[in-house]
Amino acid sequence: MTTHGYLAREYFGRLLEALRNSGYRCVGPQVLDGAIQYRDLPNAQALPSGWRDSQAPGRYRLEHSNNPRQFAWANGPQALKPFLFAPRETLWCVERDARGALSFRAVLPEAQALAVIGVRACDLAALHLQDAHFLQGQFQDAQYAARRDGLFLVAVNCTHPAATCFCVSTGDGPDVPEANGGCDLVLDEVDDGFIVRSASERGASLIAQLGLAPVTLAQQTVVADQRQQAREAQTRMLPSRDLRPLLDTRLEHPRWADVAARCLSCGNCTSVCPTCFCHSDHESPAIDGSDSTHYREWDSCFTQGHSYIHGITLRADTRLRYRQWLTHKLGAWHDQYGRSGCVGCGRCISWCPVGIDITEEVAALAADTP
Amino acid sequence: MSEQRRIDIRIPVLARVEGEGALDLSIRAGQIDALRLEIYEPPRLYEQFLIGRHAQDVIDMTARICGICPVAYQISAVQAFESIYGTEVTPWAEAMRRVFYCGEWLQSHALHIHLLAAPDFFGCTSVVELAQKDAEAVRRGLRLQALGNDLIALFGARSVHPVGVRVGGFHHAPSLSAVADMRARLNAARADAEALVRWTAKLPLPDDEQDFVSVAMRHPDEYAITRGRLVSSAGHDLAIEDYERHFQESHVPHSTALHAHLDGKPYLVGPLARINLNYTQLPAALRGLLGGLGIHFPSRNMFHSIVARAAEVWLAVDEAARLLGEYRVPGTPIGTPTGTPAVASTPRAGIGFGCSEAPRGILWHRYVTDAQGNVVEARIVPPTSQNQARMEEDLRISLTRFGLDRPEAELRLRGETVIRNYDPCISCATHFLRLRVARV
Amino acid sequence: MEKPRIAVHKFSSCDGCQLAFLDLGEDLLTLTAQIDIRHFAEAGILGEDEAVDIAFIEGSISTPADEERIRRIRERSRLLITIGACATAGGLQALRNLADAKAWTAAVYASPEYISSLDKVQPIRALVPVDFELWGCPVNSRQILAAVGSLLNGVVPIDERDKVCMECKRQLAVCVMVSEGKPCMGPVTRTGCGALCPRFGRACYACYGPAETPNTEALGARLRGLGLVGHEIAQQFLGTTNQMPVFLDAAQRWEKTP
Amino acid sequence: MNALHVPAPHVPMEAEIVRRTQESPSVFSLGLRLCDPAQHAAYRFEPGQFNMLYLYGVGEIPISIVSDPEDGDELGHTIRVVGRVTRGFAALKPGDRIGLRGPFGRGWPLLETRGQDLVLVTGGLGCAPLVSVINYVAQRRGEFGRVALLQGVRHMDDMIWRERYARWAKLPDVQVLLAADVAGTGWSWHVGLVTELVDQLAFDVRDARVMVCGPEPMMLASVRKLSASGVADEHIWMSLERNMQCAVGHCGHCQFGAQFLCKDGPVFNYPQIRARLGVKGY
Ligand SMILES: Cc1cc2nc3c(=O)[nH]c(=O)nc-3n(C[C@H](O)[C@H](O)[C@H](O)COP(=O)(O)OP(=O)(O)OC[C@H]3O[C@@H](n4cnc5c(N)ncnc54)[C@H](O)[C@@H]3O)c2cc1C
Ligand code: SF4
Ligand code: SF4
Ligand code: SF4
Repeated sequence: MTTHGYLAREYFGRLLEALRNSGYRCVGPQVLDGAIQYRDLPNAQALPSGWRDSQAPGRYRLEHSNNPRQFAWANGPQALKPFLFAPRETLWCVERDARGALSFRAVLPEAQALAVIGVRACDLAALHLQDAHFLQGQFQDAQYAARRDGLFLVAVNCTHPAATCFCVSTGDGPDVPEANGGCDLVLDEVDDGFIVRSASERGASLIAQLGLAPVTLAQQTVVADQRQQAREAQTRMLPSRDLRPLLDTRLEHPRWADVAARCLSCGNCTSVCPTCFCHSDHESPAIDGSDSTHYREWDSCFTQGHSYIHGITLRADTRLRYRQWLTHKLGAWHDQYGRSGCVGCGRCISWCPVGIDITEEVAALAADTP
Repeated sequence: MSEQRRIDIRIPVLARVEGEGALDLSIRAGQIDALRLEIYEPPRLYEQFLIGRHAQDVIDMTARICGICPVAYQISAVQAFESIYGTEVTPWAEAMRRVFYCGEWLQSHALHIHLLAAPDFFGCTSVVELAQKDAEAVRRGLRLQALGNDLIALFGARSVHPVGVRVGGFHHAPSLSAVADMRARLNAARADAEALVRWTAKLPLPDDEQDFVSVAMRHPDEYAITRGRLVSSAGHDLAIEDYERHFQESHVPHSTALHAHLDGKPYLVGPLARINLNYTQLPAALRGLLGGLGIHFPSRNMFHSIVARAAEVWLAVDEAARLLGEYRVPGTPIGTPTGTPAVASTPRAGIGFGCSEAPRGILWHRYVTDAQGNVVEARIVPPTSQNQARMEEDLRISLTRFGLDRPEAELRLRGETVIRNYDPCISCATHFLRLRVARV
Repeated sequence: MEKPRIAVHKFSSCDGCQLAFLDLGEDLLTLTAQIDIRHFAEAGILGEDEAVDIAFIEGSISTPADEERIRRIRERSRLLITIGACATAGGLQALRNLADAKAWTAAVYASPEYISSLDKVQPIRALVPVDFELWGCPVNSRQILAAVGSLLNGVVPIDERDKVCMECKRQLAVCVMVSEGKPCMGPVTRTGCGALCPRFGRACYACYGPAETPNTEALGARLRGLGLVGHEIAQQFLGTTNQMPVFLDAAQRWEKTP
Repeated sequence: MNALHVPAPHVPMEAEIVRRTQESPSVFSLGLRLCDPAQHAAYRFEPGQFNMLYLYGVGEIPISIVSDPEDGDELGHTIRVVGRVTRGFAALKPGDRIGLRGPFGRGWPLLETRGQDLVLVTGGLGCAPLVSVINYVAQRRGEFGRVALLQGVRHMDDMIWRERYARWAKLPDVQVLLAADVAGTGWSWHVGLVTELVDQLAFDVRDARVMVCGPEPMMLASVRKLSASGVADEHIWMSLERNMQCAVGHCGHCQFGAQFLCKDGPVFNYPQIRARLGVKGY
């Protein structure tokens, strides 16, 4: 069975076709409303050919060139999270009869085989963290599980990290690990096509349908070089993978107040973060009193409601909210899931409307003792 | 009844009208001795606080003058700014504004017919009662109203104070799939629209012919909604810029709204005036439908307003379906960022006018801007203040004809029915008190 | 169970919030089966002085007669709920509070003695106790149904006070401030609308009023970075809820900044 | 611990209110029975665990189970009216139906503490989660050593279950000590803080096992006092309260440092939470 080969760019459609023939709905990156977004992919032409992203704290812009590459960008505001952990979804419904008896009914998303094209290494790392959270504890999240089951992942190694990326320092990118990547196919893009490698059995059987050409030595060199360049291109970093010891001694650091003065407490960072999982439950009763829908939606540790308990808000001000976020993300995650909750994608930096930079905040906290 | 009967009728809160108004009527010796349509909605002085604001603020703020016809305010306002800035919108945007506006006609007319006017003709006080007598008609009305709301939301994200309009076009172009869904609903609604026209034609409407001057916009290519010249049944044919030369507003003491006159006389704006003046531009199918029902326009029966409104519902459904028939998303080949469906413009100093046919009649705006394009002076003339003098005139005539010796309750109801027939929007009416600074 | 008696009252406003009831479509008929409407002038039901369980108030107070009427309504209502920016914050028309209202009125009317108008446009809360406030300009049918749904189930409605940004992201809208540099008010504005403006590619203009913990200083600084001058930033805060102290203060601060 | 099966982790089961008791003007108890008899029979819990109780059309809230785990008749919950949902529950009557998910969380260490002296310290309605322990111990008096019940309230009028305390005080080797910050006539107990009661204990606390429940400042003060009296940190357990939406460890609201209250708690061994306890904002 072929597990490795070259797919010329003009044949990329074959991959989509093979996936569709295997029953997958294909989703891939496209340019929409000024950003790279994952939507249903009608054909390979819809991929963001020639598009680059320029990212900086609080800033994201797309630029176009004649470069034929379709994956020469880093990332957009979201990747996998909304496909698995939906921003808003019904969990159960309850009907009430005339006598007041209640009957509860679980509501599950329709299970469907979804293939996502163009997933990044950081997205995969984040997916593993969300898996650990939603699937591997005492309780499985039924909604997440239903969507996760059919997922087919086509990863593409990053060649052009954004200025906000720091996955090298978190150990999550810019390319998918050779072993245990947690996806089905891994692509390296070269000027005229892709080097395709299968990373799972499903991937291998799919590859067999593509009629791949052998990979040349020259191509291998190009791939190795561009991987190396992508690593070296990153300028941001976190000082260490496990920041627990540092953060534990910084709980009263003045920097928290400093960042709170700049922070809007708007929740953009947690919403775009591929690992953040907080959500809240709500109820929507039908007006005739016959039934009610219980749903959940993304919440954030930056909202007042997040820490509200009858009459007290434990984290009433932004200083405490930002500290909760950072000490959880970079600290408590280690205890909860055996690693940091940050995969270095840099989204919270770019999509923060006021450009607060997690790496800069950590550096400032690390710089001196309180 | 004796000639000496003295009746004082006060209807302190007019029900089923938008806004807060009252009617005062006193009859002495068989004659109306005082009749005052009072508008006591407090003034909101919009024209004053628009000063210093930029175009988008004006578009968003003037919408808040009226929750029922915000689209009209936005379109009249945006046109005025586009004329100042010299912005030529694309044919796409021009057509889509017409569709957007059709949504408002649909919504406002359906609301007025079913919730406000029709209960009168069934002896009901409210739509809730009417629903018990003719549930299907009410459901049909609510469906059409909802369709109108959704059509507005397609271009404006919501139906009350929509957020889609900007100088140069729209902020957002609806997706092909959203338009396809809407088109299907519009086509399906044709049956409702036709049934509605038939239903209004059969209502037991009073037969009350009067002499009045109609004023509306007219456009050579279409039944005028968003653009055209001002014409009247008295022979006027004016550019909108010339409005102020012929139309005057005056302040009457019993009302916080202003009364408008055309060359010193009351006049009518709104659906009946429009259909009277532009009947020949209605689609042949609609004319056939109306003719077959024995209703002929131009009509002097003020109560044919409700039929005119239903006919415009039909027209709005038809026009929106037609214009969305060839819909495309402007300037978005696959793989490019969604372009803003608007042309660029540069704010500058100038004076600009905007006028469009709000559901209740012509809504006229004038703005003067400074070099940054911000407002230095604003004037807005809404339809209801234009109809107010006509309403008082109509009340005098029709109540006298109705018989001033009738029992008070009947007079009261007839008076309210006459007022409601105009679909007065009192919220609109009062927000335009012109600031006349006395200079010493 | 006895149907709750409901009244909808209007003060100075555009009528747009009442439309949240009248625009319910078929739900309007369902709703009228669950409640007993005692006063709703626009819907043709008149009973201004009836005692009710819930009074919904639209509009702001700007005349002595209004003031007297709202007090009467309060006395006859078990719960009083304001709907929309006018009733909860004074509305756009409260911008006149920033000008010399007396001079304006005198200048407007040939016979000012006919006009009785208070010096200031005030939200309902300034005059009588309010049990719950629904924000928005206008409030939408979803909010009304959610509030009525809670009340019918015997509990107070939920106060939605998160920022528009939260909903913007749930709707997967692309941030217009980050991707296009548009001056968005979402980070200080209360959710409830469904993040309509960013979904339509434009900046939020704060029509739902201030959210919890709004950092007007940080947002103002950001708007400045996007090229707005102090006066323009001030205007951003002077929208439909201009009288809310956090916005008013911010406007006054930024007005003084060049 | 935590080997207990949770019959309905995600979707509530229908439960009927079989008993309603008004304990004080703002506190009431509900006895619940699952409507499906098989579900009811299979339901098992440990003292200290909680249920998510669902009020139709309104929402869910976490409420401790206060009845005895062996009581097959009904599941007891004592609720203080503080806000939206609790007020809604207060209006319900026997025969009304609600939803119930649970039981969730880790309860009190009743197996580990068997045979030991117990000091149970409660404050305010914080007593609810510990009442199940008191009931449990009272039913199995022989299985534990000496027992001290320390309960503090802000005002003497907040003291509910006075007759229960009186009843418990009559059990062999059980010492009941009550305190009110503010008291008037008719109060024969201590006036002051509940922590001050530690000095009145009839036995040496050094080897006792301590369970504390109540407002966090009160718990912190009690723990400090008991530590100072020689109780090992490992011998102290306490029940915390945080916002809770899902109860299955997913929604993120109940996190306390690295702990999820709903699955790692709400009862914690003191060393587990020592680092963050009392730090504002956690
Ligand atoms: C493990 C655990 C056990 C509990 N046991 C009991 C008990 O036995 N008896 C008792 O009276 N109370 C108990 N509580 C507290 C009880 O859950 C709250 O008093 C209740 O949630 C308040 O809801 P409310 O709607 O009346 O209050 P509001 O102040 O109106 O709260 C609004 C909303 O906040 C949310 N919320 C979520 N978690 C909490 C929380 N922990 N506290 C407050 N609000 C919350 C809810 O969605 C609630 O509807 C317990 C809490 C926890 C975490
Ligand atoms: S914390 Fe920021 S950089 Fe890290 S994974 Fe989340 S969004 Fe990406
Ligand atoms: S567009 Fe506005 S509302 Fe949306 S995330 Fe950006 S700042 Fe917030
Ligand atoms: S202005 Fe803001 S709050 Fe109002 S509709 Fe737009 S996004 Fe929503």
